[in-house]
Amino acid sequence: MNLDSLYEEIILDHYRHPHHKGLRDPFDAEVHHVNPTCGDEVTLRVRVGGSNGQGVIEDVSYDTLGCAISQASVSVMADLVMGKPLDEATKAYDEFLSLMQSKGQLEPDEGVLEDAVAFAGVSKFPARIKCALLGWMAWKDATARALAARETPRTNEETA
Amino acid sequence: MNLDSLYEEIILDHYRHPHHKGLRDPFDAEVHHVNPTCGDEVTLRVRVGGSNGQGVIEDVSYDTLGCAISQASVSVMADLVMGKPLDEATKAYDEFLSLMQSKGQLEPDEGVLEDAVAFAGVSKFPARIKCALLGWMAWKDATARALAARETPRTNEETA
Amino acid sequence: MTFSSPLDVERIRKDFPVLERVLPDGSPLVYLDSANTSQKPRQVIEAIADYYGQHNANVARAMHMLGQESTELFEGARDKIAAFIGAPSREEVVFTKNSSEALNLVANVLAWADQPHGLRPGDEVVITEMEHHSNIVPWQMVTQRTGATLRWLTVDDEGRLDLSQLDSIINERTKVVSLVHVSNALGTLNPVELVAERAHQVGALVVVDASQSVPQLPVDVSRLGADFVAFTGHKMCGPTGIGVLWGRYDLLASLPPFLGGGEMIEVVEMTGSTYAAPPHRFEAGTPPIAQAVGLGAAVDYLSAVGMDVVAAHEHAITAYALERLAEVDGVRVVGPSTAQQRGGAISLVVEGVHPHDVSQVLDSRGVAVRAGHHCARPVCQRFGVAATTRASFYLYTAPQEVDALIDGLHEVRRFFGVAS
Amino acid sequence: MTFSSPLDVERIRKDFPVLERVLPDGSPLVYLDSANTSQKPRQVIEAIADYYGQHNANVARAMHMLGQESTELFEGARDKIAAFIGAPSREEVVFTKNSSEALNLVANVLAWADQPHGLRPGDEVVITEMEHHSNIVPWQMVTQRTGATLRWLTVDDEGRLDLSQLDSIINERTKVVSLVHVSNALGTLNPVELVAERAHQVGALVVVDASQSVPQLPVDVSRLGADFVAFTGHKMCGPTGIGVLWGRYDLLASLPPFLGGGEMIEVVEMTGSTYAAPPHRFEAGTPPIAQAVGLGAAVDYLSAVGMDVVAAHEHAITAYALERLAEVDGVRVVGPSTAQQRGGAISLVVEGVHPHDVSQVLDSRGVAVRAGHHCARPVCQRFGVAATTRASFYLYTAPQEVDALIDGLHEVRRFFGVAS
Ligand SMILES: Cc1ncc(COP(=O)(O)O)c(C=O)c1O
Ligand SMILES: Cc1ncc(COP(=O)(O)O)c(C=O)c1O
Repeated sequence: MNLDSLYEEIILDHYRHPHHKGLRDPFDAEVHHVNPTCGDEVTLRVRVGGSNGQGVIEDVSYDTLGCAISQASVSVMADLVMGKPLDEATKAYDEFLSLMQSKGQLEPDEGVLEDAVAFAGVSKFPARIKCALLGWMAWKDATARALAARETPRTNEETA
Repeated sequence: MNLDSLYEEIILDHYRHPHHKGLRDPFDAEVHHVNPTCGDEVTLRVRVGGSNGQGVIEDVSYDTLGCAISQASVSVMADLVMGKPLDEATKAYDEFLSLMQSKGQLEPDEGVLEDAVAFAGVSKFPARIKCALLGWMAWKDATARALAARETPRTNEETA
Repeated sequence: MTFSSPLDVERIRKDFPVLERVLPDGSPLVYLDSANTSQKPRQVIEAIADYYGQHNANVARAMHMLGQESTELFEGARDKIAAFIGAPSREEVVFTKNSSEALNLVANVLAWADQPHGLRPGDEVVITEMEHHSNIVPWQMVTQRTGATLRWLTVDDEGRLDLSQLDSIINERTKVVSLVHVSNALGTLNPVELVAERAHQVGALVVVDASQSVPQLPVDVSRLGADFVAFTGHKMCGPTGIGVLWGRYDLLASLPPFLGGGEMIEVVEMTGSTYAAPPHRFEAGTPPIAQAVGLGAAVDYLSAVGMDVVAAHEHAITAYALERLAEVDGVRVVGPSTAQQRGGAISLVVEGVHPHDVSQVLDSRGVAVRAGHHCARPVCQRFGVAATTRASFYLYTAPQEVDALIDGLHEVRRFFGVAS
Repeated sequence: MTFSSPLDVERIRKDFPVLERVLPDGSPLVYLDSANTSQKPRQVIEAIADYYGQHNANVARAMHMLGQESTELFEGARDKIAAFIGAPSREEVVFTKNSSEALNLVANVLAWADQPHGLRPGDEVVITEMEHHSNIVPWQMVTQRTGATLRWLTVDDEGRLDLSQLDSIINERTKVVSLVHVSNALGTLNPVELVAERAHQVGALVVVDASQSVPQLPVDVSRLGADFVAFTGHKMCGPTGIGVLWGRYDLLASLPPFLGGGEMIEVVEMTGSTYAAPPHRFEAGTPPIAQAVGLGAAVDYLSAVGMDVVAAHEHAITAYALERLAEVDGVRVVGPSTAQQRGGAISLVVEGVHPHDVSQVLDSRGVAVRAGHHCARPVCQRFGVAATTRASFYLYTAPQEVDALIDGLHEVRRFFGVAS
């Protein structure tokens, strides 16, 4: 298989110079996800702000152990969702998920996905899809937990 | 496969008119053997007489549930071993066992096996060997138990 | 006697190489032992050879070209099987080595499970008297180990479940009801939906042994009322070495694993491990990859014929055989005597001749049937016989083969001198 | 660099159809993932196709022509495998679905066994830090269930067992010692005889995971000092869906069954059952018949080549690969760095590049290796890596394929900009 269709320049850039890496305070939820087949791991924190009607992803920070695809993917994802209203971020997540499941058949929406369109080629490498999704899945999970925590009164030190 | 090489006339005769059938007293040991693949069963009793130096098979009686081969085989076996010294009976057992394992390659010793030579053909039908052996195995087991019981003083009602 | 089937049997038979076998004397093979194991069409044999010869690699773990191909073939087979049985999700299809393992898997994980499903002293497990040993012994073993009690529904003289006891045998102590869909020994098709309804009323789980029904009938797991369904590849034109356990996803996800090892884990540390989600949680070690591919080809084959057509053929040939058997004096069918609510296995007794001897005479004429208790000794005992002779059919069975059976039975009676 | 092997690799390669595969760009497939699963020779593929196409029937239960043929083929395969591993008796060879099931079988029956072998609270089970998950997780599960304690021997920096702890870790509380013969992750060949001697001193049973060694080395179970030996068909030129558990007969005969069902019973009544003698006691349900036939053909194939020749070739190619790897800057071997006391799996780390990315670049050049923790996460952790890239060899591996790996590793470093 053609390597360049997988390792796009943008991906290699994010891999070599990841954005927003390193765990930061404050945060509302932290998750740890593992890819059992290969042992790749991500720890990811999310801070959700905004009014009750519309949440905003205020911060995403993370630590990873993984391949170029998984590292670049989480970096691109953080760029994309940070500062976005929750519904837009979720839309990007959905779009990315569809892209990954498309077996190379979907023309990605650059307006929604920005740099993440570079991952279109990954969908042709079934074994690597999980790598690209690892960070996104962690973000989805962490955000769901953060929102759930907002429903219940904040009492732990995370909010200090 | 040729039916007649399996169902020799002698076998069919013993099957239709089994010898020594029906459980009898007195006996020294009784065993119950089952062929798990097909459900065939035999209950067999042995009475061993003779002096300590040389046992004699005084009686063999049995009840069976089974196919023509297994029924004829136990009938022929009872004919053969009854009244025989233990070592001759055991020799017949060994000879019969070899015959069954011979895949049709052994010329049976009629002097030792008498009517049981008719089972030579069975050895070419692997699925039926167990049928032919069921009664013999039960006899071997029962005799071993009877001999073991002779070593220990007889106290049970069997000897009454 | 007339025979009419929607299936072009002669065309189907050309797909099965073994049906070209002849006896040493030149007479054709008449294979009437399909309930024991089915024959395999060329399409399945070739799919397996093609897998080994062109795509073989381990799955899931390998990210190279062959590894991707084999993973796609293997997981693609799971999709096919999920579709074949109407599974709401592919994740509900667990590959095992055969039906027996599938049933043992359920029995063991229920023994180990937390509440509400775990088996505890005082709990009851209900089976039936017509179960295959593979749906008896595992439950004997786990009830013994857990202190639960094993109970069973009995069988009437026609070989049907005695449902008058349904509400007493299945009661509030019942945790599991496990029953066969189509009996391999009697042919009976059981009213699973009805039994399942009662079981669910009292909160029991329902396990269906569909080893004989999935090969013969269109089976839709989402309508059967079962929580678990077990079946086996080799009886449905597929390879040996593979079985399937279908289970409701939420249930599978709530249960502990069965075997431990590669592929069923999430994170392994020396001090403890966490487990993958279903179905992988229940698939320890290298799975039956080539066998899944072969089973996928088998369901493609059966689907192309149409399972409704297979069932109609099976029904027609069974009805024909039952009618023709009624002609033979001294032959008694053990099990339902008509083709209604019935699968295509017919157990019979030739008065005065032991089943071994019956099958030996038939075999000498090329007619292959099974003699014995068919791994269902209790139901044989129920009918007062140690063994029976069983003829069983499949989509490749031609009516002339039933005729050969009938001729053979006449010869059996002549040979053993029981003909009048 | 010189390479010399007693084996005519080019002739061997002609037997393996998949080795003729080429990439879309026309470059040849370089399959270096044999520790994951081996490729299959034509002889094995054809034996399976011939079984299904000409002899297929269920075994043991059927007394017709096909049933006799298939039973002879199946039990004949058991004879071949018993001879291949030097088993004192064919009854000691139990067919399972893979190595993982074989290991789970032992772990579970020991948990259920009466004394002296049954696992009880306070008992200890000893494994090693370099085990495959399939020899870790089953023991975690049964020690948890029985209240026994799991302990392990650790691994030194060269990837060898630390034997200084042998006498303290294996002590009078130890009931079972289970260890790998040849590690799939490190390649280490363990001194099984020595560990077994200590285990037997304290009365513990010895289980050997020979999944990697039986394919590579002449293994004689009667000399290994083991009580049980597990291995798997698909890694030794055989089919998927079959594994083998060898066990000492007296021991097998004293242990309770694992799975319940058809073929493993003596007499089944609704109220309780008795069980068949080994090996059948441990083989519930329809066994992997075609797979046993295929595995029989595989051991015929390996025996014809000669296992000493296979081992010598494996040694030569491993030595050659280790020497050539030493040429590549920034590549570190995890595990023994020489070919002494070593099997043919080499785990390596390319500094600065994740194993996934290494294997992806290699795959783009047709070189198939495995990246990950190789189902041996604890030993990866021991070496401070989440994963490695592993190249592994077999009798069909040619030295030019090692050269292709080396060229590929240079390209990996160039592509990810870590070459100096
Ligand atoms: C050392 C070792 N043990 C056990 C196994 C498990 O074998 P299987 O996956 O065939 O059960 C493997 C292979 O994956 C192995 O390499
Ligand atoms: C009704 C029924 N249940 C279970 C089984 C067991 O299937 P397997 O032997 O493939 O495990 C069979 C077939 O032997 C069967 O007919």
